[in-house]
Amino acid sequence: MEQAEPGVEVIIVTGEHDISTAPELERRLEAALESGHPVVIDLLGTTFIDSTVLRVLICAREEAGERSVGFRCALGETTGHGVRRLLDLTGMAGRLQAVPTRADAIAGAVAPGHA
Amino acid sequence: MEQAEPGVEVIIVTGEHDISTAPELERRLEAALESGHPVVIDLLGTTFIDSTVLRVLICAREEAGERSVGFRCALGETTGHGVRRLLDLTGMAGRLQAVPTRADAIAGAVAPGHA
Amino acid sequence: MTGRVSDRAMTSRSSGFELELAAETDNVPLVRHALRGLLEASGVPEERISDIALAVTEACANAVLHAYPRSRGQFEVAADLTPGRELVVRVRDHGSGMAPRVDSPGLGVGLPVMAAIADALEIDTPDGSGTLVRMTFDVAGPAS
Amino acid sequence: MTGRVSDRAMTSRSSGFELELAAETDNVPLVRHALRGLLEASGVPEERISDIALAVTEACANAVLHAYPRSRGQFEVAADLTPGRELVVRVRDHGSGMAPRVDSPGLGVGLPVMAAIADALEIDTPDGSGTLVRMTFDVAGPAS
Ligand SMILES: Nc1ncnc2c1ncn2[C@@H]1O[C@H](COP(=O)(O)OP(=O)(O)O)[C@@H](O)[C@H]1O
Ligand SMILES: Nc1ncnc2c1ncn2[C@@H]1O[C@H](COP(=O)(O)OP(=O)(O)O)[C@@H](O)[C@H]1O
Repeated sequence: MEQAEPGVEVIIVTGEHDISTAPELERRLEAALESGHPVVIDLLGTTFIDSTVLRVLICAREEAGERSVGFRCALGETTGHGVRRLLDLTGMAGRLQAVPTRADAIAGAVAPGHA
Repeated sequence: MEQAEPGVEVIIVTGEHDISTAPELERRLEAALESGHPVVIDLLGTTFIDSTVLRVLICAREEAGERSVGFRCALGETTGHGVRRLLDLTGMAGRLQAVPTRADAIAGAVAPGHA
Repeated sequence: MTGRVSDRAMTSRSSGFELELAAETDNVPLVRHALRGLLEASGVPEERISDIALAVTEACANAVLHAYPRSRGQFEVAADLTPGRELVVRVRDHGSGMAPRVDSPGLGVGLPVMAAIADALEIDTPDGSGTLVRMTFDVAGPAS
Repeated sequence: MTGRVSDRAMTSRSSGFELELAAETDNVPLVRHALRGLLEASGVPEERISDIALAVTEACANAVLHAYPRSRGQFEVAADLTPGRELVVRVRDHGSGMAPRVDSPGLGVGLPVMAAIADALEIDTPDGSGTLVRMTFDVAGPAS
């Protein structure tokens, strides 16, 4: 997980994540949401998530909505099958405001009226 | 389900309840909560509930808390094993503000500071 | 809450029953009553009957609530009480197959309640469609 | 996130493995990696591996999250890949037994995800304590 964009909190989640790393991701997302900046979660290099990680993502999305903070996830062809599968099974891709590239995600998160 | 106490909404739930009757119970409870009066759910003659009914009871309890409306359930020896069992399995008896008689429930629901 | 006799076919056997029902909430208590009849006639203790009724009710509620989100359908319940005092209940629908829902209208305790009460719970998708929930209950032993 | 080598004993067999692990979150990815190794070595398609990894991760997460609410404990995972290309994974804990929780810290989709991915899911309480989750996966067929 890293961050690299002024005025936007971009959290890049790479590799596998599950119950063992979900708490760390949750702290990162909480800190990002508290900054007040729009938040982007880049899942383009994520290979696997379990339901505890999905829960963290959904909560972040809801929290962003409540705070009227811009929020997007980037989810594309490079995102692992293990991520897609869980989102498809649970019908959650839509609820995560997913767009296919990091640039789209940043543009969507900073655009006014898209909080 | 019936009601019979001035200034308190007493909802007496008798017999078996499940997904087929939960919506009716939910409507009764919503109407009772909207009256603004303290609400008592009498489960002394309830022989069976499933998790959809438990959900309705838990939601009513939470709604009462949010509205600062007095709330109690009466749950005693005459309550069926089928009710107890679900409450015990889910550890929910405590969350329902359960007391052993209808009189206790009414007294608890109307007492100030017990909303 | 009207009876739907035309929606169901009931076949009694010496130690069990089979029901075929419309996936509607009003049919859930019918299953429970058939089950209760079977177990009472076989002398199963009341508390164990009530536990089993809870597990089976939860399985039927799932078939009604989750299996057919966009259509009407049927579900089947078969109960077999073996001479060895083992009860096997199968609840079968021909719906979507197990579909996890983050926003389930339910309390989310149905499957764990079934697993906690049944001595064994099996879930699969026979012939590639819908869901079969199979629960085995020891009805000779204590209510656990 | 430190490795806990001393907490586990690993026994490789030609077509499977057995792990005995402390019920701690850091051990969940270890199970997934062992499983992935087994399935990759056997030529199972990547997408099917990833599905199976999800179902097994959910079962392990439950053992870690729910089985021992008030104590520490162990869980065991056994995987067997038969020549007929059927994978059986057993996740066993010695905890509370299936305990429904209205206020689970989880998303509540673990059991349905397991049931949706596995060709069969069985849950029981062998020897009267803890939980055994047994999942059967057809690894020859499509990722379903
Ligand atoms: N027969 C079924 N068909 C499709 N999905 C099901 C079925 N039974 C259960 N499910 C799925 O499994 C989830 C968990 O079921 P359960 O533990 O009974 O909780 P609840 O029904 O209260 O949500 C349901 O929310 C649903 O997504
Ligand atoms: N190994 C276990 N031991 C005790 N209880 C369990 C176990 N696995 C699952 N449960 C119970 O079953 C419930 C449903 O599990 P699951 O569908 O995985 O959802 P979640 O774990 O997200 O709550 C859990 O909340 C818990 O109450």
